[in-house]
Amino acid sequence: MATVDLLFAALFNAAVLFLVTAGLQLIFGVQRIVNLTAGSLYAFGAYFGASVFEWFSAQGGPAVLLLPVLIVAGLLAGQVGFLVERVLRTVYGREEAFQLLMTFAFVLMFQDVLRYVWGAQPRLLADLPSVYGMIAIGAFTFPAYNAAVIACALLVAGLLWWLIDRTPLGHIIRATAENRQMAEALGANTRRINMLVFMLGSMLGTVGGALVIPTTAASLEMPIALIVETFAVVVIGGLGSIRGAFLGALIVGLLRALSLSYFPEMEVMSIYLVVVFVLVLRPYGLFGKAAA
Amino acid sequence: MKNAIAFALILSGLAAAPSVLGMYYTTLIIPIIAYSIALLGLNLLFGYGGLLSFGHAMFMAVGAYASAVLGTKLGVRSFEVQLLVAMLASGTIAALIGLLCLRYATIFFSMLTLAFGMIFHSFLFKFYDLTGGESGISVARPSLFGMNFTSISKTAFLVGPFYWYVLGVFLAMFAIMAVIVSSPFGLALKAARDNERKTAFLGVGVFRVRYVAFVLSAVYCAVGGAILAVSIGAADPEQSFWTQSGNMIFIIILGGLGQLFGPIVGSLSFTLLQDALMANTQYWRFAMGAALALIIIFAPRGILGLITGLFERKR
Amino acid sequence: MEMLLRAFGITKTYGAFTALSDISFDVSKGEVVAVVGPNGAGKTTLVSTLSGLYRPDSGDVIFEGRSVLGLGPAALALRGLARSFQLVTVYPTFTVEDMIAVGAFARAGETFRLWKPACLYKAERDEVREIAAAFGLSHRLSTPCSALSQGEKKLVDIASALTLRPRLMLLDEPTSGISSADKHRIMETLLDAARRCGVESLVLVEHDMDLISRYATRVIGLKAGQIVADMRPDAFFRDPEVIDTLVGKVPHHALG
Amino acid sequence: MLSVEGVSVDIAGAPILHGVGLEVKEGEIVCLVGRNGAGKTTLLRTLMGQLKPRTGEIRWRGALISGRSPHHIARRGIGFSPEESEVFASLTVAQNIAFGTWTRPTARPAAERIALAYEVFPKLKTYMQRGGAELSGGERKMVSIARALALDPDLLLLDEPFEGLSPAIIPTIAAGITSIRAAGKAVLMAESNVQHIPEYVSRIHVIERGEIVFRGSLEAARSDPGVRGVVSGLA
Amino acid sequence: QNTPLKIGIIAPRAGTAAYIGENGLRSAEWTAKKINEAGGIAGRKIELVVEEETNAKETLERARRLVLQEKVDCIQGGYSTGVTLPMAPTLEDMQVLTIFWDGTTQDGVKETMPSPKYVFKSTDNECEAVMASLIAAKHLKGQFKRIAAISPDYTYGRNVWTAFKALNKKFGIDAEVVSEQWSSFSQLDFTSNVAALKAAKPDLIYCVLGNADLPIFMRAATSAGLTDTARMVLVQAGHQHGQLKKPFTPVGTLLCYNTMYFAKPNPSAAQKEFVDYYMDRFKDYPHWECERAYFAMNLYKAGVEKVVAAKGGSWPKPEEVAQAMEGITFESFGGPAAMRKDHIAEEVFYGGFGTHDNPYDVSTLQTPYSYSASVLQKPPGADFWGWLETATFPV
Ligand SMILES: Nc1ncnc2c1ncn2[C@@H]1O[C@H](COP(=O)(O)OP(=O)(O)OP(=O)(O)O)[C@@H](O)[C@H]1O
Ligand SMILES: Nc1ncnc2c1ncn2[C@@H]1O[C@H](COP(=O)(O)OP(=O)(O)OP(=O)(O)O)[C@@H](O)[C@H]1O
Ligand SMILES: [Mg+2]
Ligand SMILES: [Mg+2]
Repeated sequence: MATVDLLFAALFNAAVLFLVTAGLQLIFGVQRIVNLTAGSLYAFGAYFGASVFEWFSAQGGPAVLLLPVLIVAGLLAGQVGFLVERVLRTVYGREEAFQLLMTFAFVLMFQDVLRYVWGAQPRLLADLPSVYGMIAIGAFTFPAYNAAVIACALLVAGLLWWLIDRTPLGHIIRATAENRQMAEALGANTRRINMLVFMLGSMLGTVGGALVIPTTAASLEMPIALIVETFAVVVIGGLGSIRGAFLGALIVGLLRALSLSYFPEMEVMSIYLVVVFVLVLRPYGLFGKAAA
Repeated sequence: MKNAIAFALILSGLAAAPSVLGMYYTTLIIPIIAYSIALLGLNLLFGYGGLLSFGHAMFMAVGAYASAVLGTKLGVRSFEVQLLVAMLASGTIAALIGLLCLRYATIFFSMLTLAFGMIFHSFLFKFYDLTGGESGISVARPSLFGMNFTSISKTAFLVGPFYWYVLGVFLAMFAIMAVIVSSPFGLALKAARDNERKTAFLGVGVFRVRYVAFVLSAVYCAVGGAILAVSIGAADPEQSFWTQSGNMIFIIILGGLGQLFGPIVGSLSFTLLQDALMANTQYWRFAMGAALALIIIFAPRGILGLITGLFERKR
Repeated sequence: MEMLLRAFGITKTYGAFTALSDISFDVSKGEVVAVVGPNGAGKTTLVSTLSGLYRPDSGDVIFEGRSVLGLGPAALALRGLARSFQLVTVYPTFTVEDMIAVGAFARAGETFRLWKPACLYKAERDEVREIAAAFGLSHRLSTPCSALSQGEKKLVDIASALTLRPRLMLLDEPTSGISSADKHRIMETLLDAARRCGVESLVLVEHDMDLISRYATRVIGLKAGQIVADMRPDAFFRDPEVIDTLVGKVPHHALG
Repeated sequence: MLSVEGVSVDIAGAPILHGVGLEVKEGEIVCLVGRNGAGKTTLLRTLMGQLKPRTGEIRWRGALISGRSPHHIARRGIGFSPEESEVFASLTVAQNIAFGTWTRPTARPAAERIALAYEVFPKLKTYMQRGGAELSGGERKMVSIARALALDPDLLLLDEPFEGLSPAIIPTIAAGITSIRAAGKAVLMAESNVQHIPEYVSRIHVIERGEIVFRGSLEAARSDPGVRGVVSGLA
Repeated sequence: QNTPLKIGIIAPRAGTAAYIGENGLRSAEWTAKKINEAGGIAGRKIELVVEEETNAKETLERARRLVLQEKVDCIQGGYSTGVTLPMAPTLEDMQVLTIFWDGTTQDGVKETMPSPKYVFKSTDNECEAVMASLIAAKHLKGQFKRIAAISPDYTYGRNVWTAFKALNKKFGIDAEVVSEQWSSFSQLDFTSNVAALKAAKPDLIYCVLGNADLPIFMRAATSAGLTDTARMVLVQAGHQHGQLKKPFTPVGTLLCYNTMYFAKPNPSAAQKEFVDYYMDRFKDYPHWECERAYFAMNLYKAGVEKVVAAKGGSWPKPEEVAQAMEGITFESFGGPAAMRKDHIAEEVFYGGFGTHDNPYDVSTLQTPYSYSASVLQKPPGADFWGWLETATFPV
């Protein structure tokens, strides 16, 4: 039973990680930009989700609508990606170092924006996971909300994979990433595509943030703390690969849960050690491809 | 020739600083020089070698901790010894992880260095018996050339003997770097940045060239870190956090990537900018971020690029 | 004749696809070997295998009596085997002089001299000038490579490899993209400079029959990963069957 | 169909094209001949909208297209195969070729357009599933041209279409281009290699140092001393 | 002299510690306003110059700026030991009166300056943990057999957990350690930890979380049913008591509030006024850093006024004020507070068991227990671990 508990915790953990990482991967996979703002967007989604739901409750909205309200809030919050992309656009033609740095500039700015808007106190929604009650299987129970988040992550994973790997739009997106000029000369509106992808990636981050707010707290350390963990997932799975994000999140989630119960001392370091281990064996990550 | 004049100008400016600027700004110059030294190294790797490391704060921290452990825990006060050990320790660590990281040149290199940087960061946290955990270790005042300077206050020590000492170290390190980047090695490093495959077919062992640059950059960072630790009076784990590495890159870009004077110009402007912003607004991070964004967009070659651009236009 | 390079039993596959199957030939001193064949025949793959970039699945390449397998491009280049690529490769941020100097320093074993500025190496600088002069690039020494025309880039690309003083050079389509007006001049410059730099043999991939008939001493025809012809140019051009399988109808000069 | 008037283009501050004028009519095959660095690629990239002319006008079926973005120009029916092929490495050959059918729907069904592209380069059928990065130089060229064809354009811009192609395949392509012309489409190709200029071109333009120095038929070109100079490298 | 007194405040504003810094800053501003309204310090108004506490390097530069550029008369603030550690010797060296709000972990203080002249430290950070142990020993003895811990992996967490086990042994409590969880800093998801804890079946969980991670952990623990089977000891509840909402803070949880308990029955007039102001203005419950800032400001005031009263006339030198501050006792928010001769503060700590019987949306204390730091803190010069073994505690 203990292991079932642990396994479920690991899955939930992985689901949350996946949601954030997927946005990062999408943007990297398509635009070859390592989006350091992924953590900031996640935090933004979390704060925004908390505020929107508080407002919704204050208007007398029923608590059962928690999930849909948060998803809508996350989608709305993702619109900030529009702004970021407008600025980022100015460096599309330049080396990847500059694009990385531009997102670093946004990380700096976001820290203060979050503090200016929401203050220093962490935000959390009290007792909301219990809105959906517990699922009981035999002797062991777990919050239904967490299960819903896991389901959302799975859904997103499937949709993304389908979009990128199976639809013409996905192919156009990939071609644009590789050679913007040529894609353009073949009729692809690359401005729109870049914007679309960046917004989509941002929304994945903000929706992820909004979805987990009932189980976590929005706080100022969120952006910086999360990005490192996200990178671990990305590096293990392979940059730019949605499948990689999926597997990487699973590995990190499981690893964390396991090391917590068997060698708690090594919890943080074990993740990085696995990162290094994977990179030594499979330099581009489990599903990564060498940059063209 | 132009370089020599610029260098003479900067050097005389730095030499005049203690008597012209107040105490406060003089104390600020020590971290500026410390960063300049470290970034001379990172610039070799990133600017000339095209390898963007997101973990070099680690090597500065190695320098800082070497100085702290030696001075405070082992009672070795000689700063020369501390610097030497710092360089050796950092060089050794770089030599080890370089073997792994340098198999890749692009973004994967960045990710790997980031991972190693964070491993080191959590190492500093975990092994608190050795490293003092999250509070770090305080750094005792070192002796310089065997002289102890215990009779003067810490500030007087910093703006006095230590200042001149550090300036001397900077002078030496700068001169060495100036030669390195103009040597056949510097040429090969840049060649590998521009086209790795072609360079290999020109008989250059690309991996080895990059490896040497990586180790050198770590050594430079360690020297900078050790100096910084003395001016702070402590080595703390935050110095190795990834955002610090981000700041280091920020400074190089600010100054001018791949240009010999980039580091000094960058750290000077960065420190003064941050100082002015922090004194004036609590939202200085936003302002720094905005400044960085503006520089990236409008001055891709950094402040140096702006300056030389002005000169060129005049002519 | 002294043998410089011997390849035997070379097979190279990409996944399930066999790009070269059981290729054997050798190159002797003084030869200019043209490799011809339809697109996708395996010419670039062959050059890459000979130059140590790819490892063949089976077979071996012997250069100057020793196997090149596993040696890696850099070591091979220093031992006297140089190559150029199908697409021109120049360092956009370098001046022509610096670009050519890279190989000169590598050959002199000075890549790891960190303590002496490059401008102080007189012997190497002279050599760079000499090679640049051989390619007619003397007036371009301080021009950034990015500002060169396509033809000049090709020359700089090849000149830089010649600083290694290779005994054998592999050239992958050295004249592709060069206007017909300049082709012969470039080819002549190239051969002349190569001879002056001590290159003993050349292997070049070429589609231009005009150039082959003029400059090659031997033609190797490659098709679907196999050698289908290996003969002197006069014999080659007189053999309608070979011409037909490898080249098709030789086009004539529309403006001629 | 396409008319270019007085187009001058600068790259990085340096003037490259000077008042270039040119016209391509329906069903024509026009060849732009010139030595390396003459400005052929620059002109084609300008037509495609990748470079903005400093002065001059480019009209397509009467509408001004200079200054429009490349995707706009492509969607109006101008297909482009660049000098360096620029095949997408992350897509398969089949996906590369199908690209234009996704971005530009036309009256012709997508399957038909793709089939036409393979008709010109039947060899490509054998490696439809191969990735773009796994092709030889000549194969890339073929994919690049086939891809432009599948856009179902009314005008094809081909930059050095025969570069790196084996002479063995040139007749096939020539036949392909003839069939394109038969379908009422026009072709504007840039060539630096006179051996590659096909017999069937309608007109040639000789470009030298950014200026058109000759316009006319092949026959006229043959007897023009200026052209002969450019061709033989004496100009 | 009619120029205002300049007091430099150094407080974190971003990241994990931002909330704590915000509490301190708000209180410092309020206290300065109050003092100014009442005529200032020995007739001189106070002017605050605020600088942000970030990492050691930058904070030290900010402190130097306060001294060398702003020429402040006194520096107050400081939260993290990593920062106060290098700051103390520098400021001592520059002869600037410095009163730290916080930043006094054992390992940190051990090595800095045995006898400072200008620098005044806060109470040992471990006090609240010692209090937690005392309350547990007194009220819960016999009720727990299997203990588990969860803490961020840092010195403070390891120290207080070790202290808890040591004190248990000392008081004859024989409990088995069934799980130790070391989370990373600012960990935002605790489902794995909760699962691991649940698997270990503890009946008491010693929790040293204190930032946003505390409420997150508590909510996860409650929803997983962990709090039904184990009693929670929240050593740093005072960090986040405003977020310890009733639904996930069961009655009976042991809550430690550090040096200020906002809902204290019969509060001092100053505390009442401040708490009312704070809750009204910021819609939040003030925490201990408010008390620390209030204490620091008033300590300085008392020191200055003591010398001025004794000397009359000329404005006192820093060393005179420093000397006067040694041994001063006065009423802070939480009760009588003092500055020991060895420059370590002595204040009152609050803790107790949680109740939901209050008008707030958060848990408060059923019966607040208060302990003076004179009981919880090692005496001058002693070693913390040695003292733990030999001292007698009021259990
Ligand atoms: N990395 C790869 N993976 C799979 N197939 C490859 C790869 N590289 C080349 N090929 C295939 O191997 C065959 C030979 O390629 P190669 O580049 O040697 O041809 P080539 O003779 O140089 O042709 P060209 O004249 O067109 O340059 C081609 O059919 C090509 O598609
Ligand atoms: N980015 C650039 N910076 C500076 N000059 C350039 C740049 N791109 C092209 N040029 C110059 O513009 C001129 C025209 O180049 P273009 O590529 O149009 O020639 P081309 O006729 O296509 O030649 P080729 O036959 O070699 O392809 C050349 O002299 C070239 O040096
Ligand atoms: Mg080839
Ligand atoms: Mg061209």
